[in-house]
Amino acid sequence: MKTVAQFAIGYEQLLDAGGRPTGELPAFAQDAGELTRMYRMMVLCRMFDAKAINLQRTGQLGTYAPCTGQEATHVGVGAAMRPEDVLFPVYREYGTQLWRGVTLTEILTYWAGDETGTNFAGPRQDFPWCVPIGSQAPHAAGAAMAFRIRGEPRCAVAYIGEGGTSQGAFYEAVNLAGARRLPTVFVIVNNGWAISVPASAQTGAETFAQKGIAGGVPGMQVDGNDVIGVRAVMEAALARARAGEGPTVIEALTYRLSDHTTADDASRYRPADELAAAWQREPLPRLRAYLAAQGHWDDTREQQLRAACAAEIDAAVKGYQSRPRPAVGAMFEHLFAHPPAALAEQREQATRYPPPAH
Amino acid sequence: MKTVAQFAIGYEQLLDAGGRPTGELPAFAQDAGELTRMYRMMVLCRMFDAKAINLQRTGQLGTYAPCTGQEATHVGVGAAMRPEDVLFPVYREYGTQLWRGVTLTEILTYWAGDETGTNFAGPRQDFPWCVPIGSQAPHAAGAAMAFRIRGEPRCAVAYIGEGGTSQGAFYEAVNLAGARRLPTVFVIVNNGWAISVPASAQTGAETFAQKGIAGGVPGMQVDGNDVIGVRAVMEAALARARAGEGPTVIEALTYRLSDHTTADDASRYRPADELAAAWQREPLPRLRAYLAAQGHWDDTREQQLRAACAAEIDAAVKGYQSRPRPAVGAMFEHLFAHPPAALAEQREQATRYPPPAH
Amino acid sequence: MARVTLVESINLALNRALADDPDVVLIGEDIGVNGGVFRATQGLQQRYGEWRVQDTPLAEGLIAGMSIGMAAQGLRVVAEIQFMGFMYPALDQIANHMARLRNRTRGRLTCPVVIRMPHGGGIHAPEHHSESLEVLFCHHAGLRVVCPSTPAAAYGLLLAAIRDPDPVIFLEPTRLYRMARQEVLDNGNALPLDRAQILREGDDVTLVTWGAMTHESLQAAQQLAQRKISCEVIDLTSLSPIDHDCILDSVAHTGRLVIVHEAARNAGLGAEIAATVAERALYDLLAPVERVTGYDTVMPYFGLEKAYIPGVDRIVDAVLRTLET
Amino acid sequence: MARVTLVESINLALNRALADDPDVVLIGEDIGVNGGVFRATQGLQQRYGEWRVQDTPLAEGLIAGMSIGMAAQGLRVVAEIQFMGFMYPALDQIANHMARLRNRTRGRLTCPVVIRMPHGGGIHAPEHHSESLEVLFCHHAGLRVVCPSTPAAAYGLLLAAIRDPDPVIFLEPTRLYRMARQEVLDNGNALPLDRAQILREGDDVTLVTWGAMTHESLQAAQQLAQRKISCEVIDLTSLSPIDHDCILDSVAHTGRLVIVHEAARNAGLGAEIAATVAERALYDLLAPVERVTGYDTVMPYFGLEKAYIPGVDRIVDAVLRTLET
Ligand SMILES: Cc1ncc(C[n+]2csc(CCOP(=O)(O)OP(=O)(O)O)c2C)c(N)n1
Ligand SMILES: Cc1ncc(C[n+]2csc(CCOP(=O)(O)OP(=O)(O)O)c2C)c(N)n1
Ligand SMILES: [Mg+2]
Ligand SMILES: [Mg+2]
Repeated sequence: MKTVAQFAIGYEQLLDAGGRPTGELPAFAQDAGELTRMYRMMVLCRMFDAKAINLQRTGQLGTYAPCTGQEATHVGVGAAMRPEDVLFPVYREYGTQLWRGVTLTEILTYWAGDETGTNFAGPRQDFPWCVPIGSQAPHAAGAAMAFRIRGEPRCAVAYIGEGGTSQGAFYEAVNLAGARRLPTVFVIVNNGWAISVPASAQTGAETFAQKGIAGGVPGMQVDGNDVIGVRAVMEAALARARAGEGPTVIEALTYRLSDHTTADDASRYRPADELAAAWQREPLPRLRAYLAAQGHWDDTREQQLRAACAAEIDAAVKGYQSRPRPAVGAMFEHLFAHPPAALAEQREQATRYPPPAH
Repeated sequence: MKTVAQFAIGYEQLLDAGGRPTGELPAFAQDAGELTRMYRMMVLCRMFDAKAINLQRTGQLGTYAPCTGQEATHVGVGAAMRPEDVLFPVYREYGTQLWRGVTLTEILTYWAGDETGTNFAGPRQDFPWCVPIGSQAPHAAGAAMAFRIRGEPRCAVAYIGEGGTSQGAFYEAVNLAGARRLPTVFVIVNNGWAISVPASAQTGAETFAQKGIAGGVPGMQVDGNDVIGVRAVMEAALARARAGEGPTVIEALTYRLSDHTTADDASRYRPADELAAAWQREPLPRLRAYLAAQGHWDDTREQQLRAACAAEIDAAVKGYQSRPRPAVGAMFEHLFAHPPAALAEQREQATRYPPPAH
Repeated sequence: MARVTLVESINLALNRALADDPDVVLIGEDIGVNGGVFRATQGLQQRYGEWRVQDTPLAEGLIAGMSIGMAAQGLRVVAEIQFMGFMYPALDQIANHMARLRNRTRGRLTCPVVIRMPHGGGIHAPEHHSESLEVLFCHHAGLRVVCPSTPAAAYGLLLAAIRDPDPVIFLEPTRLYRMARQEVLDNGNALPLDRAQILREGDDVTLVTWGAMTHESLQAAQQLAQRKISCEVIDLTSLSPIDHDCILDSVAHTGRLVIVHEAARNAGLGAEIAATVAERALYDLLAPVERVTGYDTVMPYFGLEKAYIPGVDRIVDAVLRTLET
Repeated sequence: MARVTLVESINLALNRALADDPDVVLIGEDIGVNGGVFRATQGLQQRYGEWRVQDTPLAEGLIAGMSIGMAAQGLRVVAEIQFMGFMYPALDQIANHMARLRNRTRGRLTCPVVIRMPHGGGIHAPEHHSESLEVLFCHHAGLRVVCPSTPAAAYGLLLAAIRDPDPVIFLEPTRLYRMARQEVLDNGNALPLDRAQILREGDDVTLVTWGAMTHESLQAAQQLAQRKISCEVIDLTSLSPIDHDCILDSVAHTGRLVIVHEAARNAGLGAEIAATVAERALYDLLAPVERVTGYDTVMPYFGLEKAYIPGVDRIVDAVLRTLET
């Protein structure tokens, strides 16, 4: 039997778990200001997570999906993208969204069960959170198709969890992007778990990165807790896409240090030692260690940063708590640009029966 | 960047286009009787195709999907399977079905728009033709799951066209089979076209065989016009599956020498020279040449065979033409084991309004 | 006899089915170690093993599709779809194959599959977790659609659904999962499919409803009783086929019909009930039919879900309108 | 002004839309070189190039899903689903995203997509090629559903659908594609959406129908006219929203209503029409409503399709029944 095709999956890590460079770092990492901004965003996410969980526990927020542990992936991706690119998130990639201009208040508003949270004032073309797992991937391929048709040097970036890669929609989107060489980057966030199902039960594939091969799309892994590595591979993938060389699948290896959502209890299914081991590889200390080793960070700055983040979060929570509540009519207002007449009657009826205040 | 996974796609051909062995042939190919049976089935399919197209053209059959050009793939797969395995066909793999005991009359009855054609008297557990492209793949994985749960040494064989591999359902099934090591073989029949869409537009993947890699399933190509090669790789895949080693994806490279169906006109979209070149590689002459070279075949036997096939086909057509027509009530009879009462009323009504005879 | 919640009664029935019949297999997302996000399958994988209570990869189309292959091989598959809004990718397999395989093969291959899924909103969940899409199944011949509203009905009907040789869509009212307890005898007795249930007898108006809306409908009936208006409350229970005789008998008695459902009004299942009455009992009607339903909007995020789900007031007012004439 | 078939009028409208607006893009299976299996897109790829008239990989879920990304970027996507029975994998994207994106983002992102697909049977095609599934779309808020029955209506409504800023499901009656010719002025004029059309005025009975069944309904009306029974025939045309006023006005005049559709009866769109009349025009009704529909079976293979599709006799008898009282 002769061999007609061969494929390899690479793995990238630029900062190891101790914060030591594994080799020469890319240009952006020479810029202390840039690295500090990235670190700041990771800390903001971590602290925001704690706050949001607390709001949920105290009845001030609905179910919330935390991002703790995944900040490096999220921030690395966000920092690599250009403003004119378009993001197709799942539901916990706040680091990317915040980097792109979504606000903490918008995030809270969304999780409070209010659609206005998705009407981002910042990145107007970014897609909102996508609950049906995997279904955002074709949207990204479609946006990339629009860029391609118009000849715009823009990219669509689609997130998907490693669990989400089991959905046919993901594969269909990758296949389209590969077939038409669309400027798309599919970022598979392999955080080890899809609610209670471990990554190992999701597929027989040795890596999630190789899922791209089915669509003729190159795939690679990156240490998803290494923000410098993530940003570097992401920049390369975006550059390829912009140059018309087609899509890339990137598997970011990270870990969901929290429960799946506040409605979940991971201790039911997740081995404690696995969690403990994952905390040893988590992204924040490693970037901090690197910055400190370079003389760009110390405890004072850390305290200042944390105080600043806390203030930012507090202000956002205040904004969230004092936001206008949606009127009953809101559920009729945005269905159509030209609503059918019958809807007005129903709206009138709904207004006559306001829900019990809560 | 270090390499963490590597994959290769192999290609198998045992008889070349001229009917010359490319190396030592497997055991079954030493048995002239067996090869002759396979050749006979290929000729029967070819002749049946012509007859069915003729019936359609003369208003005696509905739309029909021909198999001309793909006989080696179909017969090779059928000959490799065991009776207790279960087949999940698409709609043109008659060679496999006939080998397994489906009758020509049943095939004609199906294409005449009569469900009784799918009630195979022979392989009772084989699935019927599956029109929604790709949707049969999960059925095969499900049957394989049943074999696995019960510990039965049986395999599920799912056909899919190269066009069908673009459907998420295919990928989902491959992924499941890979994840649970289910005894399944996915046979991708790459006949060059999905109606008017060439294989090259269907995907950016270099081969269709590599689609298995996404699910951790080994993939390989075989010359789909080489019935000995097809049967050999198929036997190996089935043996692997039965041994609990999991699924295989086999891409059979063949060509649809006919229109997509009798409702299609391939000359609208298919280059004439491509078709002409494909006729040079077609499966029947090459097996015949091999058999002749081995002293097992000559013109007399060919004429005898063709006469026998013609008689068989004629008998089947007679059986088809004299079959009982479905009564109007038939559309109500098999919906439920325990039909709801209201259905009886509707059935009564339908019987009062028989359709115009045609 | 234990007093159990609706979700516990589901768990009892699943346990019973697994214990009684080695061909029963459960599949779904997070139904194994985690016991399902609502705990309907709690403890079952531990008891029956990883093959009989199986977490699938995350793909609803696959869940439905593999069910067909398994069922045609003689297994009795009970598949869980985690939330009703995620059933769409499964609908192709359900409508095009599961509902048709028996008919297509003239009885040769069959699909004894139960697809369980939560139904309806009111639990403060994110988008797509609160849908009421029953009518999409009801329109398809070859399926039964069942929606119990009490623990005892859930137990008996789920066993019936699992034992039925054809596919059954089994809708579980999310809001009722833990709302109330009822004594349920875990005796393995199935209840008959295809039947509506009269929850409360009455003379003036017939209320037809199902799922979690039985709750608001009974409350409305109670409020109206204080005003000396007597409502007959029918829990449709079998959404397909509909037990039209039960409704028609009641309307013959009361002359008035109010249909209450959480799903959107337009082309909702309430329309089928109203249409059948307009065809077969027109002369029984003393007043126009009323439908009290979700609005023709998408189910809003939970901040407004209580404005969407029909409340007791809306039901009471609709009943009163039927009495104005 | 040319006399064209319905499928030719579709082609004219698509050509016009592509010519007028550079943002219009067509996608689908076999719509390029092949011009679509019914030739609706014939010649368009040759004229507008491979990017604006694009064959997709074979995946309906993808077609719907990519449409959303393209449309949110400002393209006006006209997607073809080759046959209605293959729309199921697209329904997830249509229902969960296309119908909701505007609402979900409070108007920030929108989906100007038209999804065209053939509707109904009667063309001797294999299984899954003859479905009538309109009600599955109609139940979803955020979508318009249109089904023209004449070349002129097809032309004007398709242009309207393409220009509409929201998603429109555009159903093309397969049986009528080449049945008749009509003069169609290719002037780029759109027809208003959301409106029913009175095909024939009458006094005794209102017939409401759509798509290919307009044909049998008009034939029935003609036969009945010979018996001095005067039918008003309404082509619903807009299946969602329904132009209830048009129907109610007619029923106020005739007092009798017969609904004719090819789709299965149970929870079909006819139910919504009957229900609305039972609610809003009960006192206008002189006789029970009648529905003449496909049976609650799966659409049979074509050997029996003519026994499934309502024939003229069934319609005539239903009308006569409404006149018995
Ligand atoms: C289509 C669909 N099915 C099921 C769910 C319920 N659900 C929400 S998140 C989740 C697991 C997702 O896992 P993964 O893709 O790995 O993302 P992660 O949560 O780990 O970030 C499931 C099953 C859903 N949201 N959508
Ligand atoms: C879900 C679905 N979409 C579209 C079709 C229409 N259709 C029938 S066959 C076909 C092409 C199939 O191509 P391929 O999978 O390569 O199989 P082949 O016909 O070449 O054997 C299409 C688009 C269908 N049957 N099912
Ligand atoms: Mg995950
Ligand atoms: Mg093909």
